[in-house]
Amino acid sequence: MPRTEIELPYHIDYISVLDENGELDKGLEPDIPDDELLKIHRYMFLGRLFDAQILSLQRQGRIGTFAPTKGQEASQLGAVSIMRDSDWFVPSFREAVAFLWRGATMEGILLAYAGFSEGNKIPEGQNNLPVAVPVGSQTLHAVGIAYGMKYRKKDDLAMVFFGDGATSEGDFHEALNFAGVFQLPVIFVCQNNHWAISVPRKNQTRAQTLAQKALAYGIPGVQVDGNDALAVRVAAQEAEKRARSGEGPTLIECVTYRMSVHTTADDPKRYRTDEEVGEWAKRDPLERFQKYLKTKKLLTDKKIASLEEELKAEIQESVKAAEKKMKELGDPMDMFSHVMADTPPALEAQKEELARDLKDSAREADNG
Amino acid sequence: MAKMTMVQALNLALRQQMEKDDSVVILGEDVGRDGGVFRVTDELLDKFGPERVIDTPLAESGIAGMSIGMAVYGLKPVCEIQFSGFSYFSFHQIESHASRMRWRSQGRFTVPMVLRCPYGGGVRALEHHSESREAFYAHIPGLKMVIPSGPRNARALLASAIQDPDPVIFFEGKALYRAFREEVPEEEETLPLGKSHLAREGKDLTMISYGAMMRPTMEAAEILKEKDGVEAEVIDLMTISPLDDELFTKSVKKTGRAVIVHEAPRSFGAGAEIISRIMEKSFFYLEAPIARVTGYDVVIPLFARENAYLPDAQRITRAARRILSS
Amino acid sequence: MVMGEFTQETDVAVIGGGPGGYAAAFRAADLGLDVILIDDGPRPGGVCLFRGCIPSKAFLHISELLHDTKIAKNMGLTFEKPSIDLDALRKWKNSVVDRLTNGLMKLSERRGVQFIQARARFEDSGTIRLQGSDVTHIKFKHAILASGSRPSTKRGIDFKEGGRVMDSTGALDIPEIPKRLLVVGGGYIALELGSVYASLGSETHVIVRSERLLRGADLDLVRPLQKKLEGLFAGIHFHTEITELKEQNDKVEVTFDGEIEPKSQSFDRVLVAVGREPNTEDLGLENTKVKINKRGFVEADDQQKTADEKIYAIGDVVGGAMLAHKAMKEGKVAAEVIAGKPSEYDVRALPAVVYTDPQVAWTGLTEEKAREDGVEIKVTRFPWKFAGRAITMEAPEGMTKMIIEASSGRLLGMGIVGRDAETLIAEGTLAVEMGALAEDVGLTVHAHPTLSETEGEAAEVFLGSSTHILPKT
Amino acid sequence: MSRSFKLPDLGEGIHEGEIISILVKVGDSVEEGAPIMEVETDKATVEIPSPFTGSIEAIKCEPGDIVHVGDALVIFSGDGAEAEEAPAGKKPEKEAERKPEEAERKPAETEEKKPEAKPEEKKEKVPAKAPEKREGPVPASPATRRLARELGVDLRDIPASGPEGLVTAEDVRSFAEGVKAKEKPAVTEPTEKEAPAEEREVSLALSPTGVAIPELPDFAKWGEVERIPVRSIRKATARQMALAWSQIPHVTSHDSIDVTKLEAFRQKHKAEVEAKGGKLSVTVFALKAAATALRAFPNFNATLDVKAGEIVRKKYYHIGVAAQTGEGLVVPVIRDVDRKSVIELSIELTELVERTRNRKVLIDEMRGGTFTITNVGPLGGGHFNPIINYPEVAIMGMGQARMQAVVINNDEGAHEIAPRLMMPISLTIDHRVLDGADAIAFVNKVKEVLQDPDELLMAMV
Repeated sequence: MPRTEIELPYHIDYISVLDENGELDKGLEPDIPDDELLKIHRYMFLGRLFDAQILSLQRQGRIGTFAPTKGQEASQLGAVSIMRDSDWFVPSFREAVAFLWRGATMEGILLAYAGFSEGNKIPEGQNNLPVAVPVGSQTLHAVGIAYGMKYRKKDDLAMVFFGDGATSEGDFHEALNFAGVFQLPVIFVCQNNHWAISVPRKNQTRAQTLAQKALAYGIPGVQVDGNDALAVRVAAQEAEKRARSGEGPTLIECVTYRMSVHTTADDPKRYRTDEEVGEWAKRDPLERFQKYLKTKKLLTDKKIASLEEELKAEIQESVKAAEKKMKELGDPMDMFSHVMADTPPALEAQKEELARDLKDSAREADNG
Repeated sequence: MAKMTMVQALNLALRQQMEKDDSVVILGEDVGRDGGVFRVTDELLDKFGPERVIDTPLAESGIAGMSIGMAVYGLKPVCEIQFSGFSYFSFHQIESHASRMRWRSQGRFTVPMVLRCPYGGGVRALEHHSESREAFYAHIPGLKMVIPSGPRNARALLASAIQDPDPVIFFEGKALYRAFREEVPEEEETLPLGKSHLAREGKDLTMISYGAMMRPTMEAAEILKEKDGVEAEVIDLMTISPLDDELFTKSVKKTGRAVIVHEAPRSFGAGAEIISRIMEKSFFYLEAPIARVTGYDVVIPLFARENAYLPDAQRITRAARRILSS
Repeated sequence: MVMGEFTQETDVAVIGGGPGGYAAAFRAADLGLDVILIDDGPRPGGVCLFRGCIPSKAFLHISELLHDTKIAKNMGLTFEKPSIDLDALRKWKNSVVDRLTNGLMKLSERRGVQFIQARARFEDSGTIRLQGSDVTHIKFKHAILASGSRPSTKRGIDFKEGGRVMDSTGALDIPEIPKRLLVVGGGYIALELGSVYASLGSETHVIVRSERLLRGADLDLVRPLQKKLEGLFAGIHFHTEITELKEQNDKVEVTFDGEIEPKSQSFDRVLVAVGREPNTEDLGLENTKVKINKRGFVEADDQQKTADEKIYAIGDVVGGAMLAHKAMKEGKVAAEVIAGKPSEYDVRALPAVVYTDPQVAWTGLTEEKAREDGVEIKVTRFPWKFAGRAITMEAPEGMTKMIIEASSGRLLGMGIVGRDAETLIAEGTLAVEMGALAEDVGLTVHAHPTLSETEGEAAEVFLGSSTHILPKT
Repeated sequence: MSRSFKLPDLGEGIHEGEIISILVKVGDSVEEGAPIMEVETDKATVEIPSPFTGSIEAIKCEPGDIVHVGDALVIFSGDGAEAEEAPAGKKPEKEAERKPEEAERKPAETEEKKPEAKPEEKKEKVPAKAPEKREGPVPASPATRRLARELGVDLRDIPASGPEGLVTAEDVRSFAEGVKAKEKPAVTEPTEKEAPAEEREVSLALSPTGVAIPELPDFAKWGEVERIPVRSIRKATARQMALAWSQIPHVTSHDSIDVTKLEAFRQKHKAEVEAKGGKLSVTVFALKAAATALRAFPNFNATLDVKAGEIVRKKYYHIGVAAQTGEGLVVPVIRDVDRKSVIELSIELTELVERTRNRKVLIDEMRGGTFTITNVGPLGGGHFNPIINYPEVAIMGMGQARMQAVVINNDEGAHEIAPRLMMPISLTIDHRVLDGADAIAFVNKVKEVLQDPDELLMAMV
């Protein structure tokens, strides 16, 4: 009869370990071995440089549309760095850095962005789903995969990435709900980069945080400083523990910022100010992490400089390899590959039709 | 051999495939405790447990999307969308992911899932419960679209669909669910997907149909024989996509005349594609324009007017007579 | 099912899963027809299995056992007074019913008969509407109506479920062993159930409107039974009727008119068993061409065809002897006719068995009916006091009689009172059906010592060659 | 109790026959196994033995009738045991005692005496029946009653043979047959459109090849004609030949065999064989020679199984010998020719041909052949093209041996013209199984054996 407040099992924490100035909350600092810290740094740095390289290639017309990751390196690496090879990575379309960590090659990424579907080929043994463009739709795939893990009694987990915009999509809610109902080992990593193309985060939801969406589905949610690799890592480790011990999913909201364009076809000046970007630049995840590593005496400016050289050379190698590959690929007939296990007769006929047309076109070009 | 309704035959297919392969799981709304609102999954929960017969929350996209993830992981989900009229919630999962995961991952991942849904009219249902929208799915490359016409082929086709390495949309005619019983052997039977079936031999006319419309079509063929002495050949497509055009184009070469029957609206329906194939392959054999007996391009009426909308043997017979006399 | 109406088509829809219905369904299926069997019970079986023959015989078996322990005293065996656990007894009865009905369910499945639990109602001469099942409509080529019968309520007595005034259905639950029980009716149901209660210890009073018990059976067969029942029951009152009946919390106050004193008495329970009525209502028969005769039964011919060419009717609903085996025979006939066979109901000897102690059974023509119809007959009787086997069983009150056509010596009927009459009557039934002469039965060797000898001897009485009876001079 | 004897199933798809003669008459007492009639079927004329001991009550057929399997031919009265034990005449007496009694019963009386035996109200169901029929239930067993319904006859119309008016199943059957016989003409009356069933049957029997038979012109337009039904052996021959001709691509190879030495040999031993009851004919030698060649070339002793796509080689050598009879061509088979001596074969062949001509050969004796020999020599004739006895794959024909001037190699190896007894031999093969070269090789083997009686003796071992 009386009106009482309902006590919910969860509340929303905000986690920050390393502040903008590189100051550390010692009590929260995760225990990460030095070589792993350096590996995370290497990928952060590689991601940053690779991003710039792709942007440059795109501007030269050498590859097509690309969604840069600049500014979101910590969100991605802080989370994927807890994954095992047997875990499954379910990306959206802005996870190039996480992809590299998970074993994807720069060459493949370049090929894909250059319009060659072969670049999307996921090698056997890598449990990564391909890029998913329809916003939020991939969250459900992680749920299905996690169901398989639970059904097969594995202690693996699925980690799915998506942005703030995706939290408005129905699939996101269905995924959280399903994962909650079936108590599945999924880690939902929301990279709240504040912009869904031109629409700011505040226009996506009236809710104070995105993490609190978890509460509606009876699962834990946490908000972290997404530009703080250590904070992301802490949240991911907690989620991992839950997932592997059968305690179900977790939603992690990484508060970060899309430092660059939505895609190479986008002009952010139409909807946001340079000041805002400047404000976020101060919280650059890479610089912060470098500061931390320097404090830990794992890194020096000199080392950073030489690493930069090394990574750039690596990138150049990849670009060269990719461009070489591009020349080899591109037979239009390949579009008929991977439609179905068997090519039905009518499709076979269409394939022959294309082959004929290609020949005819070539002949006409010769004559013409 | 036991006699079964289509519901029982589908249940048998599911049970046997689940017994054979522990990667086969069932999910959907009310498929577990309730055994499905049409009882297709009756008693499977008791037999296989809640881990394999999953009552999901009420969210079609969730059901389809989760199935895709399961399939990618190596399971063989058979998901049920309670009515095809609600499958549009899950449409984007099917179109954007299920149909193209193989291509997108360049062959690394396949989606061996089956999406079952009841379709079609004739059971005096509410709005959104009677549509026949197979063309939506047939239009998507990478998907198979299968519609059985009776208990025995339903069982065999569902078994094949479950074993198929690609996603299959499996439409079950509600009007057929309990319409009649057929002998269905206990031993596993399969039918190849993408192959049509010669349901009746004839020489004067080719009738092409599928699913629940096979009944009035066969009835019309019988009327034509009895009243007109016309031997109609009837072809049951069974798979809408990929469309097997070999049998019906060959048949039209023999008969020179064709009637196509479906309950879906006429424009851009399966009939349009069938006619195109006939034009491409059998044009010079045609002796009359091809007739389509279909639903009209309207919202399928509520059941008070439904009978006038759905093709029946009389309409089909009349159409056949028209083209026979031209 | 949540949405829509589901019509199933079939060759034969059988309404009613009693012995007549399932026999019809099974036969039709065996003849290659597609068959749906509909009953509102969870399994086939009907009244016979759930609320009639089978449960009552289970209880009668118990009263027979009780009786045997009593007469054993004469043979030098003494048993302690048996203690009766009603719950266990009911449980056993239910297990018997379960075993049999589950067996029927399996037989249905094996034969490809689809059983649907639902209430059926004709919408027209080709369609049945179902209530309570996933299938909502059945379109049939032929229907067999086997809806059966229910205890009669025509004497205006109200039955409340679980009340103190019981019909046979209520009585078969044996809610308790009432101290004083009034049984209304002198037919076989009244006598059988009355015997059960009396054996279990109820002080049982029977009132009968007419002057006799078991109408339809020859009086000489009834007499030994009546004598024995007079010992078992506290009273049998003929020409007696109830004028008022008041059900109260713990008793029933009854006022009588007739040969009983006092005229007002109170009983713990009342069992009313005054016949059965056909189930013809609420079946939508008005939507078909089926005709109902003046007595309320569905009209059907020898091939079980009703006035509606697509609908056949069998069993209690068409009247005649309301016996399961008659219904089964008619069910088979209907199925065969539907399958195009030239079958018809041409039974000449329909056995009737009353499972009292002693049992009464008769088949073919009765003596009373023959006299009524003016048939010239000879009747022979063989009293069991001359049969060794009967003596060893302490059952000397029995008697076997034959009704023989005077001119031809052909056996037209047989009647038996005594132990195991239920089995013995089969020989008479076969003989009548075969058109056997009394001579045929007399010349047939019967094993000694058995009760079946009484049949051979009854025939030999006719031939004048009986061993144990002196020839008439 | 009377019993009817029906044409039994004679096997091999034979379903009809023509009555040639009836060897008994009404009133005769017959022992079980004694011949009662001769029936000519497609395959042969067979004597039908009596299945019962008893006396003939009625004969339901006459010579010339075409009868079908299951047709009642003869009605026997009484069963064996009774007939043997009781002196003749006693039984009829006994029956006579009862019959008047039955006759005395008037219909009205019967009605009263035969009440509805069913104790329930079934009366209203019984429709009114014609007054001349027996009233009330007729005594009959349930199975008999069902039979009557199935045969569409009314029990009340049927004369009862059982005790006290009991109708037996046999009564029902014979009554129904009588009804059917009466109805027959009406039923079989041909309609204008459709050829009478019988006609179709005949044409199908004569031409089993499935090829449409063109309409024949009306021959009477050009003069008088007579139509003779094609029956039995002629019919069977027509069918068998048309079948073989349509199925088998025939190739015939002709040659001549110098049988001069053989003839000398034959003349020398003729008498001694004759003394043993045989006739030492050329056919006997040919049989032996053929068996030798068949063993050497197993594909000749074979059948092509088209459905299975296999050649069926037989490991036994049963050779048919075509024999012309008055009714047509019949091919009795001699078993295991390879294992029998010339003398045995002479005796067996003589006896078999004799029985064949007398139409006494059993159907079984005409089955199971693997190869056929047809020797037209005794009738004259030279080379001819024999048609294979389907489903065999070859047939060997011999013409009349004649003295001819033949160029031979003399003892010095020089050519010379000499008079030799030359026998024409024609071998027809199934070209699906065998080739011309096979035919030559086979004939050469036969020649080898027949030209040299020593060889023949070797072959006999």
